[in-house]
Amino acid sequence: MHSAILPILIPLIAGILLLLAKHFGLKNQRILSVAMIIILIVISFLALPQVLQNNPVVYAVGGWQAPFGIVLVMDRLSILMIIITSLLALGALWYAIVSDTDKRGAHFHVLFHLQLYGLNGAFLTGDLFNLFVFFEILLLASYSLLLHGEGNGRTKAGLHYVVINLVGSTLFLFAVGTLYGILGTLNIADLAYKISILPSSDVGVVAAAGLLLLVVFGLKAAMFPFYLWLPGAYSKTSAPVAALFAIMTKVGIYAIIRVHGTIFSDNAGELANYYAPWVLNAGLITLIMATFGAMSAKELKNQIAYLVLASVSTLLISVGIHSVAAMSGAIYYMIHSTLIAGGFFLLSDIIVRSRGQIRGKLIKAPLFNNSVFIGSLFFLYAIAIASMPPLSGFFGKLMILFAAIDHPHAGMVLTVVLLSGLLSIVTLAKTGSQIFYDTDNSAEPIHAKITNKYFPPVLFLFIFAPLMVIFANPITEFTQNTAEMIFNTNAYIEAVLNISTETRQ
Amino acid sequence: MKKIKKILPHPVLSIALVFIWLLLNNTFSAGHCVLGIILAVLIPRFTSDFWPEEVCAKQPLTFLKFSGIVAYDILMANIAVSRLILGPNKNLKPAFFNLPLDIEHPLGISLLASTISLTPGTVSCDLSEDKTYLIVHGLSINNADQIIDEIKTRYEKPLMEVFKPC
Amino acid sequence: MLLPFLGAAIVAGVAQKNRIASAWGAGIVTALSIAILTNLAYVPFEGKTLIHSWNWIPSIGLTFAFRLDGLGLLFAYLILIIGLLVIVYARYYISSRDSMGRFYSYLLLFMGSMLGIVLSENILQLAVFWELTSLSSFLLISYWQHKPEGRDGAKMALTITGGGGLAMLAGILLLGHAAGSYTLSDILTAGDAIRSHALYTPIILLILLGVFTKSAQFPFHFWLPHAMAAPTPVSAYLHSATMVKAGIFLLARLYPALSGTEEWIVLVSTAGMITLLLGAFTALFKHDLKGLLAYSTISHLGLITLLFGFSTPLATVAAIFHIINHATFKASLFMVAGIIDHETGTRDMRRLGGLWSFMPHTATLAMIAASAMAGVPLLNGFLSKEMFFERTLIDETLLNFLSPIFATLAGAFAVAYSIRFIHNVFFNGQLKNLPKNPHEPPRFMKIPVDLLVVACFAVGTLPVFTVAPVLAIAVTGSLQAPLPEYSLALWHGFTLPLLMSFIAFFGGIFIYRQRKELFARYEKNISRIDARVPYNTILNALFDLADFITSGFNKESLQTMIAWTLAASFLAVFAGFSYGDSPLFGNRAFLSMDWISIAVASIFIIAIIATVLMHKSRLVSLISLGVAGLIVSLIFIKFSAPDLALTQLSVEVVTVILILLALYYLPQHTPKESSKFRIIRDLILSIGGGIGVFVLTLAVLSREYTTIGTYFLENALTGGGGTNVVNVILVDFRGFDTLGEITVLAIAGLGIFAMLQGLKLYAPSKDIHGFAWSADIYPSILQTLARLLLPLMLMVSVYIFLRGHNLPGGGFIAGLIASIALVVQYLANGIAWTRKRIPFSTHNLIVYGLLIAIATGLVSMTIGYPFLTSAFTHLNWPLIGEFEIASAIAFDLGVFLVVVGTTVMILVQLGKLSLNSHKTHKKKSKEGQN
Amino acid sequence: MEILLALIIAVLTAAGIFLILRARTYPVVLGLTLLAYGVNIFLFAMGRLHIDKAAILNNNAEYTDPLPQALVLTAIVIGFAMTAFVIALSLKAYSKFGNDHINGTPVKRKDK
Amino acid sequence: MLEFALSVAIGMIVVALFLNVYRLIAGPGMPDRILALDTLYINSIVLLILFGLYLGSTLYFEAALLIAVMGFVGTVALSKYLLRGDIIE
Amino acid sequence: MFEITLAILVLVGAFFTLVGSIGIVKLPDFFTRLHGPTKATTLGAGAILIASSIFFFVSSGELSLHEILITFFLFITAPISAHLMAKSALHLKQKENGNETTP
Ligand code: NA
Ligand code: NA
Repeated sequence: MHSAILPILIPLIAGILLLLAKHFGLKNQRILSVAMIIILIVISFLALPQVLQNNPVVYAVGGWQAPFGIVLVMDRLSILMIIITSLLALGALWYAIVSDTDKRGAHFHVLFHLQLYGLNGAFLTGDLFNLFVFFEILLLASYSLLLHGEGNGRTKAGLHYVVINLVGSTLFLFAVGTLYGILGTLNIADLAYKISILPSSDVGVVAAAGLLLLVVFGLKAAMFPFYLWLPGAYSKTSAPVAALFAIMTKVGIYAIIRVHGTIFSDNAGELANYYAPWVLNAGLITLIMATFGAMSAKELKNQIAYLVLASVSTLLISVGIHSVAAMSGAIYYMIHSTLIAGGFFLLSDIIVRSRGQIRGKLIKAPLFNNSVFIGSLFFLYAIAIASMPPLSGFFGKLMILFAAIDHPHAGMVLTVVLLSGLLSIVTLAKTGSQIFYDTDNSAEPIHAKITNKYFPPVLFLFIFAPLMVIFANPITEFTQNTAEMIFNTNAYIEAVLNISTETRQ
Repeated sequence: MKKIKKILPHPVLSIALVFIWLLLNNTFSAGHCVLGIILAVLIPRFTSDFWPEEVCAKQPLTFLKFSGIVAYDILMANIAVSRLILGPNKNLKPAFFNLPLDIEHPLGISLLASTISLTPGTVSCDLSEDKTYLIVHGLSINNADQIIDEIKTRYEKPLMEVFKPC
Repeated sequence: MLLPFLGAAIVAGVAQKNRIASAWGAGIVTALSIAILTNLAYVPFEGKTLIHSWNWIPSIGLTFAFRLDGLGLLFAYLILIIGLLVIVYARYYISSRDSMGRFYSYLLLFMGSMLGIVLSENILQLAVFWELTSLSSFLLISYWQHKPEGRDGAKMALTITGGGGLAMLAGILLLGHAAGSYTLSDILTAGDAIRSHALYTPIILLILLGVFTKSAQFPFHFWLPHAMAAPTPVSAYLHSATMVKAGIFLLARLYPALSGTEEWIVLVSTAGMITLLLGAFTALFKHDLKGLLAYSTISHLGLITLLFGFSTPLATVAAIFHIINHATFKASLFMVAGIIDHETGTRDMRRLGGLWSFMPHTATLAMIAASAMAGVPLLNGFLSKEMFFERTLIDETLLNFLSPIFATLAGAFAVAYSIRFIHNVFFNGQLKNLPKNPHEPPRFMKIPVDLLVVACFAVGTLPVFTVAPVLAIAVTGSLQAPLPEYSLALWHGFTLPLLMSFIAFFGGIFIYRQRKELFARYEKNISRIDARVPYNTILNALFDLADFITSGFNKESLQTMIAWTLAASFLAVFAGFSYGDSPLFGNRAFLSMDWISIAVASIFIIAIIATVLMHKSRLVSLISLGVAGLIVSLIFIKFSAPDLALTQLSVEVVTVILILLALYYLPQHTPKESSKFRIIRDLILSIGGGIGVFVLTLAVLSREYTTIGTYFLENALTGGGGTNVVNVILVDFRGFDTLGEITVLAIAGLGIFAMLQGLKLYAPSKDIHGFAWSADIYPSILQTLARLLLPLMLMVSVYIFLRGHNLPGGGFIAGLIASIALVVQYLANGIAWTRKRIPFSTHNLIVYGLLIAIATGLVSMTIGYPFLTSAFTHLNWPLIGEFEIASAIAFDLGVFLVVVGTTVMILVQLGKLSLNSHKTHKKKSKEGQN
Repeated sequence: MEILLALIIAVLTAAGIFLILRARTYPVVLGLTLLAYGVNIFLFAMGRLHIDKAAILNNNAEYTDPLPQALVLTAIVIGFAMTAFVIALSLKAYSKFGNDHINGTPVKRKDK
Repeated sequence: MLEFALSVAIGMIVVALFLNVYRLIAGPGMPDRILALDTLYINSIVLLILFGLYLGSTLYFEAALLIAVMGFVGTVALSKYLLRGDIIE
Repeated sequence: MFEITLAILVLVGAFFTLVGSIGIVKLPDFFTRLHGPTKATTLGAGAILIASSIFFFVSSGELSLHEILITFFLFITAPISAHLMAKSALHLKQKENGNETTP
């Protein structure tokens, strides 16, 4: 009965318990922290059958029915996002523990769980203002996590990230306010309904608010020209945080799918899908810029950050193509790119630690321990993130490209996506050979203390890439159905607005 | 006695708080009286650490009389100051002077300083480090000594009577 | 087919323990695959096609499907058999310094990918394996990681073939789209539909891009010679039978679907012809044995491509026949080159010579294989070359009469470089300062070559008994049509093709004799032309462009980020208004303006402008910000929002205190550093933003709306038990927001705590003017008042808290008032003194506040209601009278505690900084003092 | 009156934007505060302007729309948390960079 | 009658507000500005009370009280800043 | 009668309040400016608050005592803020005069 709120409450309670457990010792905190994530994963998977059977599950917080109270809407998409998030979180947390990152500042575990609270809330809420609140939660937690530990670069990146996001929050409020001022409601389903009967005299204002909202979500999703915060933030923070951040941009994408997809659906009259071309074009430009960014990167983590950006832009493009097939591909690709990006950041941390003073700089460095194994991992991650076969990214991209063929801009999409893929692989080949092949054999080899316990989280996050290929059939069936559901906004609206009132005392 | 001290560290304060509670709620209803009393007991207990030294207000009547004088002086002061403000600036004779203190109780000093600020043409500006004199600024000072005398007899004396060391 | 992949993993595992085991493992896996294949081979021979298919990604028509027909069988055999030979050969070739396990697992990976290509029934799946070959070949080519040329060659191969592969992927996507299916069986029968489809031209262009890059056709041929940096077994494998043949395979595979059009003929045959000539010509001039072989390979690939370009069934026969032959003789020649390299330490023909006396066995093998390559009768090369010549004669394409001439010329060069290979290495001259003393290699290194050479000979002499059946089914597989009539006889009589062979043979000898002069001319004129130069130029230019664009756009400057974001927002609003043709403003009546409001508004605007204009003098702008904050709350009061006003007031003061705390450490003035351009840009952005917001505000306010707000007014009392509707919304209707909001506060507190931990700042001991601070740390009069103020303000706080549900107030405002009461204590008495007297830790306050707030929600869950469902009741106590108890009050208490905890925690955390800092006065900044 | 309020919001926004585009942390903090004022008033105004119609239930016939007020309250609190965070962060940055430039590196002015 | 008096009074307070803002901007010293801000707070209380009288509404009281409290705290903090720089130490 | 009393109280209050603000503009230096707000404005505010108290008592028949509290609060805090401002001004002034001893 409460399955829709549990993914929000569990991390919140986890955060508070961890705050209580401040004096219980690091070991106990770690156990509690991991246990809570595992509970979250289990709970999310347990909710899955319910969602599959009864889609979407609507939960009226406080018993106040939509559109008046805040409702949570758990559908295929949101539960999927939660599952991805919690799996990613497990990998990131695992690495944070084995690498002792959690020791390097106060409240790591608390902030980590509160970040999940914000993320899961953002995925589940059916209310636009509540989405704002959860955005703020996840952002503030991410600000703190971003700054966790030391480093000048980190502070600068953090400052930029914080301020630009505060600007984003301001824009969010302007947009929400405008929508409320015209439509008089905050519930996403209700907004969609109100827009479907919008008098034509109000179209312009609503369109303006919608595009402003797109700027906000675009900022989160690191869409051009708002992505400038991303390379710094992702590359300068600690590895587990960067890994967890792999989901942050997806929140922006999710919000576009959820909010714009619902309220500016086919039913929106003059404004039906009007946002899609903007997303598509911005996505294409972002992809170009991301590819160039990765090519010009002089540092490993920076390069990976740009590659993450490239995967985000691929998602934007597929959202912009705006078809069931493209959406299905996008969802598949989202699972892939999130987990792989997360794992890649962890791996890059191992590489950076292994290379001693040289760290992530893409220059000649002495040989280091275990370089063959690390190199193999790098190769696997590289082909995963560059969306080469036989790993899941390729198939996600394939689905997107397949969907793109019917789009008027198919040529453009195919050209940009494929060229970017090629340049990514060229760049990664260059990087890989710089790090693992072109070693300075005259210098004393580096013996960094990378023990075997560093690798399981990296492998854990990687394993999904082949698994998703092997189980592509059921997974794509799921994504296909999810995509169909996303485009069937009427079902969503009916489910949300017709909730029974029996829960009220 | 000690028990009372523990329950009501500052009885006067508690009474004042009950009164303030009723003022805040704009009512003298029974319910609020009870609530007010509860708060008036709880809050001073909670904050007693912040006010460690005892306050022995000995002569409530003297204090009332003092208050009356001050109220009257405030009114007069305002008329005088208004005239000075609105009049030409050349009528002003601003100056600082030091007011030696005999009173030692901190609350007394504060009250004296406040009184000086609220009454004719003077503002207390600083308390010397050893708390032996106040630096006072006057708006129109012809004879500092005369003003000092007036302050000492009119305000400091009654205050010293009220705030004696316990 | 999956066996090699599995094998790769096993081999990688085994290799950790035993080098030899990995070779055995790879060999056994391959042999096993051959056995399985042979077991299934009856199907194609019966003229049938074996198809196995599983669903994979049905939504895009991707099935996991395999197809075994003649063509596939032929290629599979080539891949596996030559693979097995290479495995045996490599066992002795790979030195003990290199990891054998790695080598074999890469090799098996590659083998599997190749098999995947040739056995795919689904073209998307084919593309998957196609890219896999690019990737695994990258690993193989760069196997010797320490060699820069290996790395570069591998990268180049990957770039070209991978890129081509991606183009081909696009082509395949379009092809399936045009054919309506991604299944080969469907596509191969839909040739007419495809050829007449509007997308045919892009399809063929993209697919040929894949083919040409993979098969090293001009102008993409240049990667192949550089890939020779790979270990020789790799070259033997990749460049004889497999990698490069993948492109050819695709031509054969898609022949029924794509061929026959003018585009096909022009593109394929032109590329083939140029490649044929260029390869043959260049091969002669390469001093590196493997370089020679590489260009020879290019040339032969051109030949095969040209044959496919002819687009006739008989040409296809010739092409597929030559595929087989080339695979055998080229693999053996590469192995020979490897043996020579292995034994002498060099592959430079200028340093080699006279090896006959050292390794006659190897030399014999080389001579036979090279003869096959040159097209000497009785060897397999001769047969297919004859067929080729024959085809060129009846060529009806554009090249027409030129093709036999070019073909003969290429043949002559082939003869010449074959002679050079033999003569230069085994006979002519002496060895020159070689690193090693050459002798015959281990027996098992020669056995693969033996076998291949025997095959050359067998096919060359007895084609009908050896290759004919396989060739027949392969051709059928490719054509998807009945076999054309052809003859594999050795002797067709004195025909024109034979004459061409004759001319080529003697022409070749002639050319070789003229080599000295030719070499000189080549060195002088042509050798400088290196396709790598434009390749590198383009690639470097791309990387430079990337650098230029990235560093141009991403200056890591916050201002730039903000400027872009704001400009985009402005554009968004502007573009939004242009949708539909709705009017900018509605016609809702406005409230009338009164002069007091105008006056207060103008004061407000003055204060704001002052804040901006005087922002360089920081304290001054802070003070004018204070005015702005005050007037904001006056606005709230004026327009019926008392709760907002109270909140705004309290937040304002706390903010000012926070800023003051920070300002102590920061410079007191902002330096002038914006350029004129910056200022103008910023002014445009600000004024633009202002106008945008102005329009947006009025656009909304001039319109009527219906709102869900009325619901709250109607239900606040009955459903939420309070008359202050705003507060009921906060703690009940939208309590979930509030829970989030206090969590934000808590996170801010914790985050700031974590951030400032151990932070050291220079605490200025003097003020702006360079004078010492006042010595009176805690002004006594303030201390006295603060004592009075604390109970008073707490009283006010309780008052505001309790009335919140019904009148303006509530937990948040009450919390702020209580915090400010405590902050006054800190201001008056300092941290140490105050800290001692506060009986709780801020940390716990936050925890318990959150717990209380959540608990009220959880309680409702335990009794079967949704989270945060509220309940309230009216109690009637004697003396006190009736009063209300609502669960929402408990929630509000949680809010109160979190607010107090967080606010005090933040302020104290900032205040405490000076404790760290006073101790460590020394270091810090040039700018710090200012 | 609406025009006056729109003007106020516009001025706040413009001033806020100008300040957040400055190169030092301190004006950026001020700018964010002004922007927050602006957007809070904006959000509040979306419930339209009403005088003497506070949403305190008594026997009045008309009340203002209470929802935007509740939203603004939440926004104010969140804004406060964010401001506090930025202030602390600006101190951290100052300590790390040794100056208060927003990008960590003060640029020398060329034109003077 | 009362209404007229209130209008006049409000007018006077508005003039007072302008005067405060003048001093706040003109300075010259920081104490002048703090004084101006402090006075502005108190004048706002007066304005608010007058407005409440004008509308006959009691809802302005808490705001007035809070302005008084916050104005005081703000002034104390700013003054202490001038004195010590470090306001919480 | 009641109205007239109120009107006078309101006007007197406003007058004093205004005088305080005139003072801070007109008077020559900080210390003289300080006198206006400390006394006149405080008193003016007090007068108006009392007017309000009377008004609501008379118009609604219920006691309105909030205003007394504010007045009380203003009267205790105004001199303290004045003291602190003066103290800081004095502190700054001494420095400007090169740390000479007090007046
Ligand atoms: Na030679
Ligand atoms: Na401090």
